[in-house]
Amino acid sequence: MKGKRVLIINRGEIAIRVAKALNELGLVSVGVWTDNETEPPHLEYCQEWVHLKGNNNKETYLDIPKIMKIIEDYKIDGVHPGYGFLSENREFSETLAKKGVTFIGPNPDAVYKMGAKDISKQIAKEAGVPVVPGSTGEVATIEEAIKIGNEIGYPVLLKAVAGGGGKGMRPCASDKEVKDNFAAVQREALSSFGYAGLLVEKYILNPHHIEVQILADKKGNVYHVFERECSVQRRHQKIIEEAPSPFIGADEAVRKDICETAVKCAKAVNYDSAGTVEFIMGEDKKFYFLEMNTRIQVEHPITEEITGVDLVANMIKVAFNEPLDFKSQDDIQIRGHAIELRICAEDPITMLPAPGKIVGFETTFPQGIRFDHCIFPKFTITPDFDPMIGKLIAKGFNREVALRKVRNALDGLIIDGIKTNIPLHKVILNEENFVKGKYSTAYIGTIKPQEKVAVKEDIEAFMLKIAGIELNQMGSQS
Amino acid sequence: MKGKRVLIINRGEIAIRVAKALNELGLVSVGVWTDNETEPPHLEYCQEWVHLKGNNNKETYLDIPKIMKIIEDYKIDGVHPGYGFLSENREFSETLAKKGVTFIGPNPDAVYKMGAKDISKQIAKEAGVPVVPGSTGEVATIEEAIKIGNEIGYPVLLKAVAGGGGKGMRPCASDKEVKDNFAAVQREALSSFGYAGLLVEKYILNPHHIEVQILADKKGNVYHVFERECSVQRRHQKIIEEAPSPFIGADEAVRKDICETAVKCAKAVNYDSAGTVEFIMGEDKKFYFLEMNTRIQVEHPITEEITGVDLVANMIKVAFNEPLDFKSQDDIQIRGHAIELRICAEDPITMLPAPGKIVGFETTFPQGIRFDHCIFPKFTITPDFDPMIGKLIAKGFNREVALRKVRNALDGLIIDGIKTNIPLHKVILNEENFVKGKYSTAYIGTIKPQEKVAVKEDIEAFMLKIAGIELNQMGSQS
Amino acid sequence: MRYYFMNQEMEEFSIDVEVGLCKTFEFTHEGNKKSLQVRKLAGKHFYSFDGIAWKKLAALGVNEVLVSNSETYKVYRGYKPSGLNKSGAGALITQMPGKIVKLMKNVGDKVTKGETVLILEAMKMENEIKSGADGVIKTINIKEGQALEAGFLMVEIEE
Amino acid sequence: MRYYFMNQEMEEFSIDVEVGLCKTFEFTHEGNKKSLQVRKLAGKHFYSFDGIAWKKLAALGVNEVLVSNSETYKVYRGYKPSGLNKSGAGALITQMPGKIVKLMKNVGDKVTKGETVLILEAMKMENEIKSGADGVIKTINIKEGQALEAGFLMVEIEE
Repeated sequence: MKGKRVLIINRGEIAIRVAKALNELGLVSVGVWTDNETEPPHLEYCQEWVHLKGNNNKETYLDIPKIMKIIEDYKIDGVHPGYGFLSENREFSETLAKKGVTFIGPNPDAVYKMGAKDISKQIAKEAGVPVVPGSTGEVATIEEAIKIGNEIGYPVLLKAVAGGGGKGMRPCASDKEVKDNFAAVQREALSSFGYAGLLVEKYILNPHHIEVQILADKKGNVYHVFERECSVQRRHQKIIEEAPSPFIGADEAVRKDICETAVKCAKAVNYDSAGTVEFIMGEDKKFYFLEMNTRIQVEHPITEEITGVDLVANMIKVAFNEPLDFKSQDDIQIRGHAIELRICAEDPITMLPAPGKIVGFETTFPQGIRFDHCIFPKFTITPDFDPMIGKLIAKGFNREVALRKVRNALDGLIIDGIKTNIPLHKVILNEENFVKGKYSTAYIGTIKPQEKVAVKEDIEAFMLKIAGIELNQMGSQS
Repeated sequence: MKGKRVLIINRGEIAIRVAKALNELGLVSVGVWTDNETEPPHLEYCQEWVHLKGNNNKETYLDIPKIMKIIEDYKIDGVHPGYGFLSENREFSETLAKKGVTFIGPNPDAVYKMGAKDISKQIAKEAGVPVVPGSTGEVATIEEAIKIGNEIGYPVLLKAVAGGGGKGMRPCASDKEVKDNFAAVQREALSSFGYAGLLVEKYILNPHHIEVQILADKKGNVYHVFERECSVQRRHQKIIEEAPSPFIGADEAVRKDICETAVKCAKAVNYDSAGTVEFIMGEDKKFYFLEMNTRIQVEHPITEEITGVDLVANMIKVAFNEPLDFKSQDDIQIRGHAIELRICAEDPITMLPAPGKIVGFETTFPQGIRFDHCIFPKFTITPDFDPMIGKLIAKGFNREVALRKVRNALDGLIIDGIKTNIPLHKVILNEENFVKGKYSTAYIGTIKPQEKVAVKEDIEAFMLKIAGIELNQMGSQS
Repeated sequence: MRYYFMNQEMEEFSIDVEVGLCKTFEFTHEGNKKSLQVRKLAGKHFYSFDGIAWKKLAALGVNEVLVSNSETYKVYRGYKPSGLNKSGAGALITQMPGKIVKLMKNVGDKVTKGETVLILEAMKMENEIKSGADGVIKTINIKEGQALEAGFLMVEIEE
Repeated sequence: MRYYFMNQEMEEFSIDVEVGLCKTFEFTHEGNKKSLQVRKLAGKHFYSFDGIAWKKLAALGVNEVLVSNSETYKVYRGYKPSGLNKSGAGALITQMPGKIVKLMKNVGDKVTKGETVLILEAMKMENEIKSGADGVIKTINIKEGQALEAGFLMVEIEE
């Protein structure tokens, strides 16, 4: 494996995470930059830099022929897709396979079967895994979606077949809402994933979003690396994740059941990489298969923190037929508790994206903090990409310690010049229900922590900004 | 405990580590700076800064009346001494006790009993713990030392009663060597610890230095947090530490025995804080009590990494009568492996201190690295203090992974302008015996990795330094 | 030196600052005075209001837009920009750069408060831009597919 | 611009550098040419010899003493300092700042190679400074208790 040249077709913090693992394993990390990214921070960790010409994602991170050309020109042996973009694109993984280039991810068949939500649901059903009622295949027309809505009963969720990460998905409570939203979700699906196909499924109220990390090799060994609780969401996108799940808590029977069910799902598609099986869990702790993400996930660090398993390094190793770090399921144990906050360039009250230019960045963290990010002073967050700019991760001996650490870390995180959701996180981390670990995906909608974000800052805050500007005027020798 | 004002009577990386824990726990961290430290990096993490006037350690970090004055003036509730300086000074902890100021460390009686090596040995013996043969009390004269040398047989070790950290200790193989070294060790003892008293003990050949971390509260609960292997030493000072010990390896019976013996030692002095019981272990895995360090140790991070226990935060909590994070010995388990490299301002071949001014500092680390340090560009390392400027710590799922990570981290650590032992660490990390985990305290002396350090750099290295200087000439806008 | 801060609603206030020796800052705001010290340590800046308690300060790279939780402020150092008027609930202004996906209304159309006027795509999300008041569309300065910077007046509604 | 490097043994070599547009550096050393590119990214500098593979470069704050593993070099930018002579094994020079604890010899004393001439305390360690050659003490420029900078000629021994 050593010396293999691996192209990272991604950007931001995940490109940094992947490059770190490649470098550490003795491979050559090759990063790309596009015309939209004049100072891409992810190249800091890439050993080689290649220009991926183009102005938008379709011309760059989603352009398979252009990427194949780079692979040929730069003698690339393998590709890591990160998350989003081409990470779950069957065509891409098949094209690579044909050229004999290693795709750092599962086999194309697993990408295909799990990537398309209609097929994945069918496979889960056949493997004896409970699924949420809904369309078994793709829904082509508004009429068909309305028909299914009436069959399974409203509310239903309209969602992109190719999607994930909360994009291209909307809940609809009536025939009218399906009609109003269908085209918009199709458009979002097309612009985000390059494919407009949609699914319809039952929208379960107040559920927990709990997912299980899978790590499998090419010899048929499939392991789980325990679960993550991802129920703090806004716009169906996760903003806070925890591992282990406070909802499952000390109920080891449920933990064993959901983790083993996830392994069953992965085995059903001969899964052979890192992946995540997502479930919806009701208040009765019954869970239903939602989908399998056949890629490394944004929130993978909390699993790494509580188990000590380096998911990204192991994902790369198995892709090149190297053995995993462990030999049995029992080698993997949970120790401690981890919490991740997604730091996004967005308004903390409206929770809408707020691109801009970072003018100041400082951190003062306690011990036990991991900050996976791509922030630096003068970094410009453009509207072209996801507003997530960093992940603040705390590991503690238990949940109380992890909470204490992440609160203190948040107080020491200064990002100046743009709006961020840091003030929202501060409210949530001190909110009674969250502190107790009692929350479902309805949390943001019902508790409304955003309403407790202070709008106006103390006049002292403005004085500090003035001092910062004056210092900058004095020059670097000050 | 919240809101208590704690003075940190220390500097460098340990002052940073302590301040981080205080801040996280909601206490007020008060740091000091002396006339010798114009830009002390440890203040970055201190909430309040106090001037401790004076030019040398006797006038500052060792000056009890001056420190007591600050405690009064700044309404200090507690003191954290770090390691070295007044961390194991009975007079200091008793003075604080009299004034009702919390000493973040053990009770004065335990400091006294374990701090003086002659008494500690006697206590260990009485508790049924095997000890290395030697003088039972302080040795006042050269004649007395020679007499004991002949009784227990050469080689013997001359060492400071008040010492630790390898300072004030020398092996002697004959009457003549005792005679030649006695005065010098006394001088070193006096200048480093403020007390010239010496001990004589049997010098065991090729031993392992293995120590056990203790964490105890004020209610009589004493726990061990497993062992550390500290056998890679030069001049009787540790430079690489590992946890768990590769020498004990999978021999759980020995691990249990040494850890429980350490608890026995701690209980014998009613220990009530974080501390370390040091043992010498022979090739037969028999171990002898060496001493107990009644303070937080330089190498505490590797224990934190493999157990998830925040030693510094827990040490502070118990000092203020708060409960520990765990309730039973079984709550503490080893997960993974950690390695620490001490980064010192010293010549990598002669291993002698090399103070100077840092002119460039950059890091490119893989995931899983913790760098506890006080380095910044333009930082001047003065001859007044210990040459250790940082601790590079890697955590991995197993020893192989930790080694891989720390090697890669070392490649990404640039410290320019001074000599450091980084090139020596690079040799050791790739040396066959070390890679296999087969080494004793004789390692540096017999394997001599320092002889494999390349003296001359490639001419390209000089070109890079020129480019660095030219960039600096171009100014900050470049 | 006088600093002017102006938020999105064009509300404005000012703070005076005098920079003294050794990085001492004297502020005056609405007649109240406050002083601040700054020190550089280990390559970073720290500030203190009392000379004892210190906190890290971000040296700001530019003096364009500063943000306070959910409000964005433009900062003007030493001058007050002219031609900035208050704009009310009837002015639909881009809060971030984006692209017009769909325009639902024409000039002269009646709108009610909360009614969607257009859809703006920004950062891969479709955002419904709603009228802030009951009224009639007075001017439309955009067309579908158009890319816009932040602060662009897209639609004016007459209340 | 010519750079001179000089190590502790006063061995010297030089490298010529020409700085071009866009941070391109052209080096000449003993007739061999090599070029280097530098780019700034995310606030850090990176260098490349081929324009494809890039590594982080520390921008150096001063141009005093540079170090290459176990050798210390003084750097002179654009000029060659005069009056620097080679010194041999008989010159005991401080390698680091320190204080004289004990002086064992007087002028005229015979010393053998490896014999301790004085004890120097630096960074809390006592270091025995030994003669690098057989010979006779020619000059002593220090006394006990004296504090010294690095590079100070303490004792000269005539071989």
